[in-house]
Amino acid sequence: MGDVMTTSRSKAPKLAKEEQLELLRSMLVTRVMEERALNLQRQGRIGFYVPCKGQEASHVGSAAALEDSDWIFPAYRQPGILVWRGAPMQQIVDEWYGNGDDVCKGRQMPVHYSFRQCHFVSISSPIGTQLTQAVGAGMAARYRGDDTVFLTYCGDGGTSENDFHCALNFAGVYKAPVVFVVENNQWAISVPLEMQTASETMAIKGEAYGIPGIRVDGNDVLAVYQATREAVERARRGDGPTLIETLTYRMGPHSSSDDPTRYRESAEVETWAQKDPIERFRKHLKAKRWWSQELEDRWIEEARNEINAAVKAAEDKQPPAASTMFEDVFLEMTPQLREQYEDLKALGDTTAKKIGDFPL
Amino acid sequence: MGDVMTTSRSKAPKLAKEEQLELLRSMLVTRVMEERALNLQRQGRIGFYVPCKGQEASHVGSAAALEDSDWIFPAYRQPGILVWRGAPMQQIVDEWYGNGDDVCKGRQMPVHYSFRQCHFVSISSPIGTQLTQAVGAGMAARYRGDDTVFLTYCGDGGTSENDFHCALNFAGVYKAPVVFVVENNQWAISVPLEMQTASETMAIKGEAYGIPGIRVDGNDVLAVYQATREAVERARRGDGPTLIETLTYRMGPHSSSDDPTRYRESAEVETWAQKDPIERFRKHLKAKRWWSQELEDRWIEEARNEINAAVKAAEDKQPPAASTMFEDVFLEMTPQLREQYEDLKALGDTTAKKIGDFPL
Amino acid sequence: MATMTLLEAVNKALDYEMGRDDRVLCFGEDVGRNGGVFRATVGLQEKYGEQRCFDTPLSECGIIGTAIGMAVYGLRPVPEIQFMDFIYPAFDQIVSEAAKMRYRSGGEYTCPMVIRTPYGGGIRGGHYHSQSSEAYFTHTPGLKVVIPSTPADTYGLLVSAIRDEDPVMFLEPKRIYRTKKGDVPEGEHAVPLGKGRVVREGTDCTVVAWGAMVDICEQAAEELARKGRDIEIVDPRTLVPLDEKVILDSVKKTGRLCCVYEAPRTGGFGGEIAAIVAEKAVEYLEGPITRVAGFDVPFPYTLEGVYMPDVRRVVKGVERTFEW
Amino acid sequence: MATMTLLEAVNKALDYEMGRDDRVLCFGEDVGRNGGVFRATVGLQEKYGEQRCFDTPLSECGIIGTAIGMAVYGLRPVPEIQFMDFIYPAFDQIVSEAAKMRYRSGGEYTCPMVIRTPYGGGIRGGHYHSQSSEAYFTHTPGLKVVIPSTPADTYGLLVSAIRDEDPVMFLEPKRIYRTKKGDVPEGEHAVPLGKGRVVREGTDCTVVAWGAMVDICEQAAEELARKGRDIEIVDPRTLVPLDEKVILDSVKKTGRLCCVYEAPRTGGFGGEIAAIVAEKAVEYLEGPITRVAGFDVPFPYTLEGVYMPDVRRVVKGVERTFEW
Ligand SMILES: Cc1ncc(C[n+]2csc(CCOP(=O)(O)OP(=O)(O)O)c2C)c(N)n1
Ligand SMILES: Cc1ncc(C[n+]2csc(CCOP(=O)(O)OP(=O)(O)O)c2C)c(N)n1
Ligand SMILES: [Mg+2]
Ligand SMILES: [Mg+2]
Repeated sequence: MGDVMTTSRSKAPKLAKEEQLELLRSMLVTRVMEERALNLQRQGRIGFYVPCKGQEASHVGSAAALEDSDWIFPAYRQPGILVWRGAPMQQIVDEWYGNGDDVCKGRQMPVHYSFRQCHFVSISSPIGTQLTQAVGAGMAARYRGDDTVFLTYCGDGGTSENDFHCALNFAGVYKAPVVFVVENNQWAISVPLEMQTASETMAIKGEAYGIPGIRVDGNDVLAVYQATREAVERARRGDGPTLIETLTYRMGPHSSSDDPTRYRESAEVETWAQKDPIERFRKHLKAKRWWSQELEDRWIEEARNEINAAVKAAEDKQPPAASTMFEDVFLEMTPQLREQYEDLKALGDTTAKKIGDFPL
Repeated sequence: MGDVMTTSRSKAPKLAKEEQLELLRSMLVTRVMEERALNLQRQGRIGFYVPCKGQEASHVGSAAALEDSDWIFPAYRQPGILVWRGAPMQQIVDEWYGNGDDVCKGRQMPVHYSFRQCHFVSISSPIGTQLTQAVGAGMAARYRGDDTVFLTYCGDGGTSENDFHCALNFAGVYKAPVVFVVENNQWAISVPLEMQTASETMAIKGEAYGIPGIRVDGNDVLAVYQATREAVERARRGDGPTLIETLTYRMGPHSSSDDPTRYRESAEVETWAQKDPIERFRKHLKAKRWWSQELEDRWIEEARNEINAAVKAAEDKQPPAASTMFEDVFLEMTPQLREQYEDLKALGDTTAKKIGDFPL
Repeated sequence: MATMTLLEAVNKALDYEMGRDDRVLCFGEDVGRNGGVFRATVGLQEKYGEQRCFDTPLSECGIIGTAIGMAVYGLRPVPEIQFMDFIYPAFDQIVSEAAKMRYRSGGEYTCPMVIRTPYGGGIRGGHYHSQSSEAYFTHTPGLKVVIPSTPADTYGLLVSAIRDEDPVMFLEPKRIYRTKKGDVPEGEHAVPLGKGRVVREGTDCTVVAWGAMVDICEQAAEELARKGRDIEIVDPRTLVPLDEKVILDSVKKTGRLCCVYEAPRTGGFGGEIAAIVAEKAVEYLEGPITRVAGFDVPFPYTLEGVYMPDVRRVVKGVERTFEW
Repeated sequence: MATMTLLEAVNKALDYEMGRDDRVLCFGEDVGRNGGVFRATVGLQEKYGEQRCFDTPLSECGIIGTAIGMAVYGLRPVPEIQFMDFIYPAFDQIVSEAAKMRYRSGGEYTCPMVIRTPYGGGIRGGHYHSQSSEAYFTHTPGLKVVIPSTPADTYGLLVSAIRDEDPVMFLEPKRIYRTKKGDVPEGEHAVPLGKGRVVREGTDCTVVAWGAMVDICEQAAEELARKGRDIEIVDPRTLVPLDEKVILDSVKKTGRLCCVYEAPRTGGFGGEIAAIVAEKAVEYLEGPITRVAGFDVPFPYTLEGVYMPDVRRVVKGVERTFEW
């Protein structure tokens, strides 16, 4: 239980060159997206963003172990999964802006994506709720006879929530085809790991539910891939759930509203900077002679252009119409909602006005 | 972790003759109380009762390991603790009847006791909530510099609730002076242990929180005493919480409203009947030549008389006055409550009327 | 037509829907082997197997959280919460997740499920086996709230709730589970959500009540009739979406309104009905809008009979609508 | 007297009470080292140490459950819930335990604690950083519910809440945390719970509002004054126990009532106030009781400005009280 899986220790995964390069590309594009988004946020052009710098390997590597037909119940810090699964950049950016073309119709804060075409389930803010839902979906799939596997995420802080407990307990009892990934990035906003739990590791928590727990170097994309791959196969075989702890670090602030210098030492950040997952994977690909500067430059160039074009388009779009505020509460508007919508229209102009700004 | 503490395996506890006899007496009186109460319930003279037959050693033995100044946050199936701590029989019986002399003023169902003079905290129905409260009380005592220890109980089913998770997690993080006793009686109403969790044991759940977990034969009162004693000393020393799983069995129905023949085999019940904790402890005391039939008969005789007298008195008492319904919501009645009380009085007669009957 | 209790109607409706739609699953604490502590699911595990009717660990959060996942995946879960008083550990999953899934995902993911739970007093259950907390849910956009008062409505409303595309709280008045008997159409019988029912026609005062309070109000109406007061009783049946029209039409006719509910008076749904009428039909009022409700105290044990609205209090509440 | 923001008033009141009573503890997620995500507890850990102001694991159930245990043992915990939207995992501990502890134990055990939490919209927080769920708690006997609208009231009400012998929900209007400035008496300054405040005197229509809505209503009153309508604004300050008298006296004077609140319209506390007036002062009404509230939808992000009651909607709501 104590030891941590790394590529060296884990059976080297049988990933073809193309797939390994695609892993790197997804991590790079995720970082390019993040730089641009934080920039837009500072300029007040979007309201909020949640960076994942340093954690790209942890979620891209684990999601890569799935088949396209498998589902993901994410938290809010796994944007690389959308890149890996090929979500259209325009839809991602429209969500940041919450404009009329946003899949979620501008109803949620930035980064609370929903992408059905990627089997990527709607993100909510309350910590941990997705874990239990993933277990229910897994139970449903088994009932249906589908061999779908469900991958769900939470952070180290998330392990303290009610849902972590009932999700793992139900998963164990019903042998649900679920893989739980705890991205242990050492911090829950300003609360350090040692204030979060007294358990030796996050992986060991699986024992409380009869679920195997595995610790993996979360900055080693191939190790994460390998560990998740084995868990996914076990789940698909009907052998039940696995808990995977990815050891990683949140390099940036908790969100665009957070200032980590208030609560953590820069020395700690610098140590982890040495373990940057992209750096590390690039080294590995160089050694294999699969990587070239030109290739990487082209990827980044393409990504920048794609994002810039998406941003430009997103900013020209209209906000959602007032009518969308009353739709999708239920399949059909109730008489009360229709009446409230009529009252609103009677006031005349109903275009979006900006009120405050988000502090966190 | 796998092995179970029994008297043989555990260092034989240094309990004097008088204390050991008092343990037996408490268990016997608890059972006498139960027989009478179930009888009264069948006759419709009290509304409800929760038997603990078979589990007397588990809770009497653990509570006996405390100092009188230590606190208990109980569940609803540990009446023997009140006997051990010398709660007045009349107050116990008045609670069954919910009459005007009931400490709780007839506000809660039978067996939801509150006995401040015994440091026995008010029982509520929602499973598990007491666990987290015990941790908070423990944190408060440490802040105060008191060396009080807090003993709290739940059942095997209770380990699945939200509060079990946050209680143990907080206890581990803050090293709270709390001893958690999970009375594993194999059933949660009709739900068997294997449907409750996939974990090997209940004790192993402690590892998820960095808390030592111990399994003890819950029908061996001295083993339970010894295990708890060590945990209590550790807590008092400031070395933090312990999780104790007592392996026992619910010999009777879940409550006076339950019919276990619907969901479990009588064979199982008979096997456990062989392990009756009172039988077993009596044998031990016999071997020590401390026990005599006369002594036991006298205890039972005294208990019967005391209970009969208490029942007779309780049945002659008035129900609580209507005014008590509006008191203790807050320290002082709000204007709204005063007005509602006035409206009620304006109707004239406001003595208690019986409406329905409790199904569970 | 068959005569059955309200409890049997729950069981029959579950049986009927499980029979016609294999996406329907029932589960919860003691729901499988034991058939539910109130016996609402008795026989379903034998008939449909452990895959479709089963027991769960003791965790409301787990029961509702997994049900949401099943609904998102495409099933029609019908979880049971053993007593409404024990629904709170699942409150976050209900209000933050089930209620908002369709909205926040722009309709990409939906949550068609029915949360069944016995509610209300009258069984000597004290604090934690008696609560009527419908108002927590009627104030939560994205949830429908249904409360039947007869066996026929129980069957027809539960069938509609299970077929609904959105999450429905189905609250069963346990006090009349076994005492309330009535005819129920066999097989296909659906009562649409959002349509109230005039239980009794009258001209002098409108009484709005649901669940176990409807019977109390009918008895009160009899007594008031003897006193020369002709009472109209309206049972909304679904609190969300509410049939405002049946209530407003009645008040416009009678000019008076008394709302009766078991929950604590302050913040109870009867107050919402009073507010709707005070906004939309105030000019028709010929007296104060009165409320007969539980008191603002935790639900008591011995004094249950004093706490709960009874005929005497309803009569008084109606008479007060005639006093300026 | 010192001029400060509403947020600073929270901090000052905590500091003052911690200084005078060592039973007072503050804790919650990011409350210690970081001083709270809104900075409400900044400086308190440095001043009073990690024993009295500290961080907790990410569990609202744990935060409130342990706070109850502390209160039962004799302390005066003041836990913070980071956003009111995240209070639901603790809902069971609040409604089943804190609210009922005194009652169910016949007064043997009590639960003096203050649950502080920022609530309300206006900060572009979307579904889960904007909710106003006060109505869930006003409907729960055993809880007091306090909502300040000025720095002075914030300080004085928080001081009283901490000294109260029963559990108090202290809801802080985060929208005006930093924008609302005002004079606050230094040191000892307590505003009693249960006393409302007439914010502005007027003769034509009564507007009842709390929290961040009070400012909106004052602006609306200015605009209505220009239209020749003289508005009286009442801020109850504590919703439980409610100062009915200040509201009824005002309505009896003006003959009209408009209730303004951010929460979803259906089941919001403004409906309770309408119901109280419709029962106790209906004969004084010269028009319908109107409500200006959030819509019955989850709190939106982009359309927040359209969702929230604004001056224009309040003006309209008041004008409708003049239309039969
Ligand atoms: C139930 C709930 N409580 C509090 C919050 C506020 N909050 C948002 S993120 C966060 C910290 C999460 O830490 P962790 O689980 O480690 O994930 P990370 O952000 O580090 O990826 C908190 C407290 C929330 N969103 N939901
Ligand atoms: C939150 C909650 N959910 C459900 C119930 C109903 N209930 C009462 S006791 C019980 C079973 C408890 O089993 P266990 O924890 O093993 O304790 P035991 O009764 O066996 O001593 C249930 C489901 C409850 N009281 N509280
Ligand atoms: Mg983290
Ligand atoms: Mg048990």
